Amino acid sequence: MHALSAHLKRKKGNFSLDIEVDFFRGITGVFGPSGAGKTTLMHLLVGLEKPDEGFLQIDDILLVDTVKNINEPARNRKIGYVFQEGRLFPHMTVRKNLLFATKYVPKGKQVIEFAELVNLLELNNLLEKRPKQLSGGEKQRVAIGRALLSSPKLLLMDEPFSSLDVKLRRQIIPYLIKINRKFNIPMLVVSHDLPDLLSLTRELFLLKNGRVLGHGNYLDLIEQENMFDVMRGAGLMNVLQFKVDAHDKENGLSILTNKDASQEISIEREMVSDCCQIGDEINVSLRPEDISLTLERIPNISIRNQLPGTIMKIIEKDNRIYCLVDVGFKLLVSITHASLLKMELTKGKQVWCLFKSMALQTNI
Amino acid sequence: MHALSAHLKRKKGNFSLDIEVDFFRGITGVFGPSGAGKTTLMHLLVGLEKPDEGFLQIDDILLVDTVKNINEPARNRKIGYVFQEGRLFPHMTVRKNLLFATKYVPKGKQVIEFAELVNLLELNNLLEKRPKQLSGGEKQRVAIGRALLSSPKLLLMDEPFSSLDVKLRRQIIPYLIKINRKFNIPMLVVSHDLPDLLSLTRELFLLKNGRVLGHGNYLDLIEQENMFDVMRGAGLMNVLQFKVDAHDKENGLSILTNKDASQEISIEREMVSDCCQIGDEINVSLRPEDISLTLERIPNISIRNQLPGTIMKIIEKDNRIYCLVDVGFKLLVSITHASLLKMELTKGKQVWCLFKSMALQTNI
Amino acid sequence: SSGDKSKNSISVFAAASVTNVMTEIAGEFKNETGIRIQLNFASSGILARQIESGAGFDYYVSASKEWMDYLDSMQLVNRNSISSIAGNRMVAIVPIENKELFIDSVSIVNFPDLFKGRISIGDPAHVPAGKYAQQIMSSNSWEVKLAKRILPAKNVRDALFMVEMGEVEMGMVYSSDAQKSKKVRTVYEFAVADCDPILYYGAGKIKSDENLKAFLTFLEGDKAKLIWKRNGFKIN
Amino acid sequence: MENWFVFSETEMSAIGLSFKVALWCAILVLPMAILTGWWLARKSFRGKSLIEGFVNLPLVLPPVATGFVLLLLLGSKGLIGQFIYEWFGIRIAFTYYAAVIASMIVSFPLAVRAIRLSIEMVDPGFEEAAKTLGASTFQSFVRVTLPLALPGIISGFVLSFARSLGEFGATIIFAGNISGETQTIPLALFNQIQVPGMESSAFRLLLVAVVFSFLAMSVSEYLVKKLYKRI
Amino acid sequence: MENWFVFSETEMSAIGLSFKVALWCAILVLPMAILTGWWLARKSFRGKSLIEGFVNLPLVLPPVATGFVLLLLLGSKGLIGQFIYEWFGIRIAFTYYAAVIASMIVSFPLAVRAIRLSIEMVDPGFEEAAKTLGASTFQSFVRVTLPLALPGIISGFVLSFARSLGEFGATIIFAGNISGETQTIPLALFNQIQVPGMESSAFRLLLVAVVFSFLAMSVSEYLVKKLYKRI
Ligand SMILES: Nc1ncnc2c1ncn2[C@@H]1O[C@H](COP(=O)(O)OP(=O)(O)OP(=O)(O)O)[C@@H](O)[C@H]1O
Ligand SMILES: Nc1ncnc2c1ncn2[C@@H]1O[C@H](COP(=O)(O)OP(=O)(O)OP(=O)(O)O)[C@@H](O)[C@H]1O
Ligand code: MOO
Ligand SMILES: [Mg+2]
Ligand SMILES: [Mg+2]
Repeated sequence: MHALSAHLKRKKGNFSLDIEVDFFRGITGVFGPSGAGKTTLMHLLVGLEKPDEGFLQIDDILLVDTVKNINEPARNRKIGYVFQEGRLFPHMTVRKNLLFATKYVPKGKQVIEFAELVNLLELNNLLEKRPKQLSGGEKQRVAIGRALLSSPKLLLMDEPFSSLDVKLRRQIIPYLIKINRKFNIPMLVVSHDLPDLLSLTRELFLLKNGRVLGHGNYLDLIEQENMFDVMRGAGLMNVLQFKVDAHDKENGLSILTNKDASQEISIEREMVSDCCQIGDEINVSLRPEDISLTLERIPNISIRNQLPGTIMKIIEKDNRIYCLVDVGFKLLVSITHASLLKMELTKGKQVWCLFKSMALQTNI
Repeated sequence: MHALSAHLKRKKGNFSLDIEVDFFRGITGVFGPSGAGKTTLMHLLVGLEKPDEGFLQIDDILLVDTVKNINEPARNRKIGYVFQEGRLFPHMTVRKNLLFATKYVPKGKQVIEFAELVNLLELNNLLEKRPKQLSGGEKQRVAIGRALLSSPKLLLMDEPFSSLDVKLRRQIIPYLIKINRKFNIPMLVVSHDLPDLLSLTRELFLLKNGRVLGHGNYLDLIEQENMFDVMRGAGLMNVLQFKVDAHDKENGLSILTNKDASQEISIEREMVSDCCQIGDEINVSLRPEDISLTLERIPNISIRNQLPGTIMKIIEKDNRIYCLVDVGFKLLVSITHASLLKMELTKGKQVWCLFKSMALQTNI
Repeated sequence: SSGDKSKNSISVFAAASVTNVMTEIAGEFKNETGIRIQLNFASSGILARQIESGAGFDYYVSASKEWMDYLDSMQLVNRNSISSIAGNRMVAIVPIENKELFIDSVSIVNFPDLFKGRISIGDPAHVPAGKYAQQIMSSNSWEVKLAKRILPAKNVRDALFMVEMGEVEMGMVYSSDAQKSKKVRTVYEFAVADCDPILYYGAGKIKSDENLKAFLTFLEGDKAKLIWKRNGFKIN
Repeated sequence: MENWFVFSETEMSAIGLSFKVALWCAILVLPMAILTGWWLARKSFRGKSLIEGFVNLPLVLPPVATGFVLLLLLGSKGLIGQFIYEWFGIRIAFTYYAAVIASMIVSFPLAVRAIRLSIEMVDPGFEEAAKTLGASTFQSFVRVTLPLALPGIISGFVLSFARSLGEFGATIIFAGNISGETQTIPLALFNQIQVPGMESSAFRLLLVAVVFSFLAMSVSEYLVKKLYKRI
Repeated sequence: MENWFVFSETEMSAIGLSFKVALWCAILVLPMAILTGWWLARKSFRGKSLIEGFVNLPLVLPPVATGFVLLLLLGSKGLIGQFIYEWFGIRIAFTYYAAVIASMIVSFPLAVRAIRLSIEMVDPGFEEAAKTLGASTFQSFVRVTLPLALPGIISGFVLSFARSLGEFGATIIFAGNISGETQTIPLALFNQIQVPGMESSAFRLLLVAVVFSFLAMSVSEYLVKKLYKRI
């Protein structure tokens, strides 16, 4: 079932947006350069702007249709929205800001618990403060919390992590994934930070100049030249799905196995601590720069993961080479032109992909 | 000469700041978790808040002294400030916002040219727009530009890159470094993104709970346990200074040499394109996760940089191991506990540090 | 309104210039009969228009014949009850600081030359006292000389106030008012013949009742007349 | 009037009445002014400046004229008043209620303007945020815009109160100058001024009005400060 | 008065005078009101509510009382007026200038309140930003706060203008009711109301006042809209 499908047109000054979308129930990352129209799209979805033309349907309910003259007001759309600029109510304490929406949630329909949320977002000491007394990052956390407590059917977040330090980011991202899974709330997350996005989801929606550049699985997207270009600057990333197979406590490692491949891959345990138990499915991300290619297996090296595979595609961009290697699943590897020449790499060649377990990032 | 020295105390609710600082003329990165007091410190320096106690001296001019009852108003301090929340004037076009301060700069003292700045920040198409019509990232760029055009003696920036995509970040960071060098304007840059900060500078100022945790060169700081902890979560980074020795156009590489070591290191050329000519000094950053250790040189691998060195220190944190290796300069390498055991690494052992030229990031 | 609300009271609408008299009369009347008088003071014109708009009243005291006739023409007052209840005289006054000027029946002929500056009178357009003042001027042929020097006030009281304040050198007001003020000095009392008779008119409402009759009786009595006299009015 | 500080019965009743009229006027004007202010601030429609002009009429008209218009409308022979009298047997003119109504009409444009201004200056972004959280237009207005516009609301209240204290022209025409019922401070003052030699009494009444004014300002200043500090 | 739409000379002069007085009043009040409004909005000091009360005095006092106070101060024997008269030989009371002054005094608190309110609602963060860019307190006020408070400034201007159009009490006392010199529309209206049979003339003048009011509102509405759209 489509969580959301829409075709929206909107002109603002010399900027025009014309977008057709279908979002599924998971988390979709909305990505695009500054001024691409990401915030405008969010405003159209949430009902703060009206499209000049088009329709919007969420959970098969028609919310907007310019032909039929339907335009459901924002408050009935049940879409949680974290504004890029926060917009906390300045006259209310943090507690009241957080609880603002709970009045409008029918009894028993409140999906997220206040206490749990406050703990997770580390807001305990801030509850009686007013927005003016908060730091930038504190404000952002409150804004995320406020949207979550409105028990939305769909959650939109515009750059929700921009003022959060890495520690908090790492803490909130798995939580969002959990909320998405547990309550089946689809999410759209706007970010200019591709690695952040990819640690949330592999489903990407690419925008540029008000047009859809691409939409779909990250790995499928990067195979297309024009999208590859857009994403490259933002930091490409391999995102892989694994199952936790065993914990090697002595060495501090978790043994993960990939669903598709039968390869055993060791992954550092520290990152996964509480969240993953044996049998859990987890997402792991890995930068193309962190993978090395060799022609044979290398002993005596601190690189513990060494996977044999076949080069499927060689993409040449400026002086940088990207190899798509099939090691049971697809891996994007970036190497220099010099290495390409020296190792005489060609499509179809057998290679080993080496990466440190350290380089793997888990996002649940 | 100290660009800035201060001892400032300030209490706000249950938060208290007590900081003693001496900043030199370069760029200093201000780093600390959300709510550490970074914005508060900036406000005290720029004159938007008054310290309860203390003094502030810039370029040997006493601006604040609570004992002598001196408190120079903000406008006389000639400190450019990029607010965390932008604070663009809503009733003025982008052009007028940018030019706001130029009236207060004496003729001939304008150090940065309007046209050049507009080009660099990609503001050409936005000049006649009003802040309300800008996207988040566009606003941030205008705020940076506005502060720069006030020809400040000191520039403070609070999270200036938080809404900028990577492409723009990469573009602005070298420009800031250039401005710092060319006009000798000291800068304090607040960020929760350690890699971003490190690509600007190696001089760090660490804040936590309103207290100074550390101040100095990044590599010196990470040798101290408590600071290592703070920074680890944010992404550790090696930052190295090199001289451009030659360009290998065929392979798309630049050959760089380190000042201290006599090692030849190849670095990808693409990144350095216009900005670096033979003989230029450049900063290069490298993540500890991107370096592998072996016991011998490895042929036939896409890793082109292989440097022999000695393990100087082994830092164990949770299940992660950090080795400080002297390869002529110091390199921080992170490996798993399993590798440590398998390769029997100890302090003093001879190892090879391997890293892909791809993994090197240049920041001018 | 008030008239029919509480049985034992009557409502009297009275021109502002008789404020003192009517207040004292109301007090005495209450002592004597136990009937309370609700007083409504404003300019005669405003009171007439209020009555015209349906205001409930029992007795109306007007400073001008015109407004009484106006109400009578609309049959809002009992024609038989219309009577002049008191008279007044016009006087010339100067600020108390002016100790030099004395006017007698001879020098009054050159009245306009006896003082410099302006003369305040009620606005002849609508203030009765102003109209009388103008009549006195024209019957003595001072009009031309004084035309540019007149400062019309919105009522007699204000005309007096201007003299008190020294804003004008001369004023023409009722003798009843002049007598009360400690800041002015009366320099001349104009002849009765110089203007229309200066009279206050009173009339009851159309439907008379016991209370109103009692009040009418009291008005004609000696006590009421004494009060008028004490306040500087003339009773014939 | 031997003792300067002992008020006569008439004076006392005028003071009490003035206070009561002013308070009621401010209390009754407030909700209407908030509604109108919000409407003018947030909606844009054809003929808006017509409505604006209409609301501001009592400001432009001399109060005496306003009083006459009220009398023509609400007097017991007036356009509307005659029906009220016929159907309910209620006379409005020349009563305490008339004094309150006259004050209300005259204060209304002042209150609307203050409130409208402050609502206009509240960032509509907050209302938008409230709506995405499920609040209706009315709820987001009450929970978000209104508290943020509080200085203007208080200002509107104080303006109505103060203007009512000083109201003379419309009241004397529409409510009459009836001691104990409609004779507020300004009307009592008028009576005293009519009689030479009553200056001291007039001054005392003036003083009371002034003290009232200062009190109202102090209280509102204090309220705004206290409520504002929290924002 | 055969033709309903031909104004008599007196009426014409009253209309022209009213407009002139109101315009001058608004123009002269504005800068003072801006200064006072800014002072009250941005500074906090001891006795602020005393100043507030003082500024608002003309609002609370019946205009007639205000007129008397003006006369006591600026009359040619007044506290201040006597010196003006002695030194410059100028009499203020009962002149065109007195009409303007009376209007100004009465409008002042209204203008101050509107302007102060809008200045209070401008985020001081913008002024701070201007200061870090080198602007003085005055410069940042003029270049940043003032334009952002524009709706309030326009409101203040319109309020002064409108209030002046309706001003009666203070004017008739302090400026007198001198046809062609100080007889504005409300004063002319008052005269006509006092005379039986002048209703039609009174109505026509009322109509002119109403038209003025609507015009003022339309123009200010238009200005605010146009200037606001750009923010
Ligand atoms: N009211 C407006 N009038 C004219 N142009 C506008 C208006 N609002 C936005 N724009 C333009 O529309 C474009 C898209 O804006 P939008 O805020 O959707 O960008 P964004 O993708 O969210 O960018 P960012 O990542 O920088 O926040 C921008 O170039 C902006 O300048
Ligand atoms: N007016 C105030 N009253 C009470 N506490 C305040 C006030 N202003 C700030 N604080 C607190 O002071 C602390 C430091 O705030 P500051 O804005 O300096 O943090 P920061 O380091 O800039 O954080 P961030 O990275 O999230 O912007 C925060 O915990 C904040 O809650
Ligand atoms: O008694 Mo009058 O009608 O005010 O002159
Ligand atoms: Mg945006
Ligand atoms: Mg901050």
